[in-house]
Amino acid sequence: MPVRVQTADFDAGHEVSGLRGADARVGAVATFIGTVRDMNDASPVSAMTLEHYPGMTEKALTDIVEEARGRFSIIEALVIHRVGELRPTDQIVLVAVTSAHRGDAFDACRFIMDILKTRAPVWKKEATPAGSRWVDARITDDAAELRWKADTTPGKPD
Amino acid sequence: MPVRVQTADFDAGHEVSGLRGADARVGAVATFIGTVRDMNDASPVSAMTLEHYPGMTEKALTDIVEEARGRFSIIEALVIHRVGELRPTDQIVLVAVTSAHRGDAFDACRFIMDILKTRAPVWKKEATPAGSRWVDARITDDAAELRWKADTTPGKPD
Amino acid sequence: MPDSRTAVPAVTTIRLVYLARLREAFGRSDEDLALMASTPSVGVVLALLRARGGVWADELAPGRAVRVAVNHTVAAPDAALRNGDEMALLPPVTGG
Amino acid sequence: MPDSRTAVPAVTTIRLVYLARLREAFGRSDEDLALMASTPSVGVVLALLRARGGVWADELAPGRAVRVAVNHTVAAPDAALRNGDEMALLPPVTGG
Repeated sequence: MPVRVQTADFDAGHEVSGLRGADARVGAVATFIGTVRDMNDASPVSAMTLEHYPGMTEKALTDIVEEARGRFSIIEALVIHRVGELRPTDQIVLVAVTSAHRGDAFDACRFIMDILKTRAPVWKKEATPAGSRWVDARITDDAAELRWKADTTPGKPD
Repeated sequence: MPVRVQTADFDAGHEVSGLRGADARVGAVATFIGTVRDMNDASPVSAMTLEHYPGMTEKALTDIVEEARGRFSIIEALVIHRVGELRPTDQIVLVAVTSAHRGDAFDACRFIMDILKTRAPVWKKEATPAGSRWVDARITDDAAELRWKADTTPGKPD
Repeated sequence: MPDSRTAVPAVTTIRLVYLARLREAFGRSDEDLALMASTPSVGVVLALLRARGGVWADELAPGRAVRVAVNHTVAAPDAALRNGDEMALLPPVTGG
Repeated sequence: MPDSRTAVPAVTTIRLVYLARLREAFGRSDEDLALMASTPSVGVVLALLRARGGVWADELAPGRAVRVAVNHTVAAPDAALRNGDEMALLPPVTGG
């Protein structure tokens, strides 16, 4: 399965090795790891809880990977998104893409991350000294999705 | 040292963990691995030899990393380039970048790879059924470098 | 057995799911809702929920950034609802 | 001891390094070159090498994609050369 939602941590090196396998068509592997920072919107963050919508998250991630396959020439792709309680420096998300050439690997990896940020039904609640708060959606995430929008049709906001 | 040229293989997961360290300012880690394909320009490739210009390679890679630091908001960057005899599926190059946000990590990782491809004094000689041949420089690599050229001044060709 | 020519009013039962901030605001994660409307849609349900007033009217006021998914797929207000559908209300997502 | 006013002709000795395809074409990886020119430059050395004819003239013909580095930094034809400099001839690179 190219998509996993889990509370457990992941070993990015191991996952990427598995994705490459012994496939000698692969010339490029682009990987992104998102990690928990100890600061957000000028507040210290001591921990965060990731809530998601089981079933829809897996479907949304699978759809995004399929859309990437349609747009870029890629060989394999993997997305792992963690949920539950996380602390600063913990890994949150892994996106890894293999392809023959680097342009497709970079583009597809970034595309998947950008679209995931605006479409995967996952929410972060941060613990700060002022109490816990739901993280606000970033304007920059919408702008990043828009960069790809010219020739795609993501779900419309209600 | 953010730059290494070596004949030995590397463990990408281990290198990336080391680059992240326990730095809770890091929110994004972008990684690229280049690997040997068993096919190039329509010929099967059974092995390749990477020759480089010792001293200049390290200097060129260090300069590229410094240039990336000047252009993007990054925390750490690492480049490992292998030389010597390699076979299909072997790892050739690793570029890893940490930053607070994903845009800088993706941009800097890709920038370093694109510029490395046109400036690092490294040459591939492939073993094919028709004998060994020096790989031709790709037009697409020059095009990729040009994308970044608007506000940089790479070395001019003679 | 009811004759199809003298049908009882159609009842469509859907499951509502509230996520993240909306789950906390509404004080529940899900509920079942029986709809009498002849052509039940996402927009009809949103109007029914707003009519509850208070936090429901506030959180679901037109212009608030709430997305709707029906059976795990993002849906527009005119999307029809069928018996057994799961309709979820999603605040702006912040994963990744 | 020579008087500076009656200086002997200046001799600049540089080290030439040939990489990859050029190393194979020229049949050597490096050589030392003594230059008598009063203002030795990258361009002067390229002209001297071309004057050797044969593969030297072919590989270094104007328009061939050969880059020059002096002391590990890419240099233009008008770059001056000093005693002890290392001047390398680089075919188009293909690493990464």
